[in-house]
Amino acid sequence: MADVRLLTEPFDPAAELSAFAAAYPEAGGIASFLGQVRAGGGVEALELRHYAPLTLPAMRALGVQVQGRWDLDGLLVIHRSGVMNPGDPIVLVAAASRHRRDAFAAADFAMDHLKSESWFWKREQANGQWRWVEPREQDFEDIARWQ
Amino acid sequence: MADVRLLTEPFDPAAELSAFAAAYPEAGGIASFLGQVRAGGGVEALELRHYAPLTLPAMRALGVQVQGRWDLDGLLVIHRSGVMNPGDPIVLVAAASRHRRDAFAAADFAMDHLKSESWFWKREQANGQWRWVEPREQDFEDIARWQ
Amino acid sequence: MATKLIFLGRLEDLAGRAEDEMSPKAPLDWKGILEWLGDWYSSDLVDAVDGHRVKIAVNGALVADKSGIVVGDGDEIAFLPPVSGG
Amino acid sequence: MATKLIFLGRLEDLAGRAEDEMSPKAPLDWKGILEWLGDWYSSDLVDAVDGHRVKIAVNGALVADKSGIVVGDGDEIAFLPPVSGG
Repeated sequence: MADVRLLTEPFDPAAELSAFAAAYPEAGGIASFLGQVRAGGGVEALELRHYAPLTLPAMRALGVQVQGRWDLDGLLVIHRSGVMNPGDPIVLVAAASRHRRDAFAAADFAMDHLKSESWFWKREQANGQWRWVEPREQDFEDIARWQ
Repeated sequence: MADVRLLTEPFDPAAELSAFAAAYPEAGGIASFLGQVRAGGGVEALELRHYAPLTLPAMRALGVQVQGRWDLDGLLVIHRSGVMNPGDPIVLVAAASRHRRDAFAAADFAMDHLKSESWFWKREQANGQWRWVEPREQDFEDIARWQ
Repeated sequence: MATKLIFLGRLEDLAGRAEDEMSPKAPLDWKGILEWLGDWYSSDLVDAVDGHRVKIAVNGALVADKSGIVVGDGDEIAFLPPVSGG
Repeated sequence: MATKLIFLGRLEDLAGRAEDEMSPKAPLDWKGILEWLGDWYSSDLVDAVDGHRVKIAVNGALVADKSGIVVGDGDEIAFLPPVSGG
């Protein structure tokens, strides 16, 4: 069963990963990806909005899809919503498996789908002004690799 | 500059990842892989031997190669030597980058090369008996993907 | 009871607010919704909402063909521009 | 000073030890090394060491062609079977 969470408050990725690794001692390997708000580039804050009736159910469906596609012992998906500052964690995905290739592919796939298909809208604050971020072409190319 | 370490004592992967993420706030993303001694399967302990004049220099050369191949802000490679128990961390690789694909590929590549080309010899203890582990065919297939 | 409207992402900027309510006398179809929006909001918002890039959810369920929806008292309609998550 | 021998991985089991020393009167070439090993160790070890899967390092440097090496006093020769790391 995947552990899928949508959080409106900060979380500690190291503590989450530590607990996840300890929960799957038979896994042998854990691949993970941590996305954090980039420092520099003039962005003062980042906000992710979600639409509650869609966002978490779709994240859970993604978790089921990933677990069906690869042979995993465990899957962790944590995504922030709300206002974040540079350096704050946004998203953490971790896949535990006996097989290194499965763990890497599952984490990679989950990230691509969270980036381009999840129900989040992002805006950035620079020079005190908030501006909505448009989808990136790269994200559509990333997800097309899996089809 | 890559942070490459060969350790003869246990390490805390969560603390290492936390420090690594904090060191690269401009990165945006960190892909990582943690290998730990598998629980179950009857293995009571695992030992990794190395040959000091070759092992760490080759790990450092791998770090240079990975940083030359992908656009990374930082690279962390920690590998244990010595006797370990089920659940103990063996290897931690983390790649920080502005680009998610680069971070994943760099961590994946580094793990494949650590597994099949690094100067480590592994033996396992089961039923009180130590037995050397032979190279796995899968590891050679994994590394061939990059050529 | 009214019908609740939710504007996500940059539609919030176009609408000037994240939520609104409408209380039509009778349930509205897609054409009626666009007309109601046209009375209260800019044509930029109406055009965006009517465009193929904006998806619609009614009562939390994504709609395959927005031209076929009807909303009335107690319903919630959400206007969902392209996502830009993570 | 002697020449130090290092047996890695399963060669340690074949040799019954991880390290040894030899003190030949004159520097030994590859053939001389194999002969010395044959005097003190099993033919299984000699065959393994001579096989193409076992690599050799002299004084910590990997050797491209082991048949060309010569070792003498103060040298260290390591016998490296296929790795099985991580």
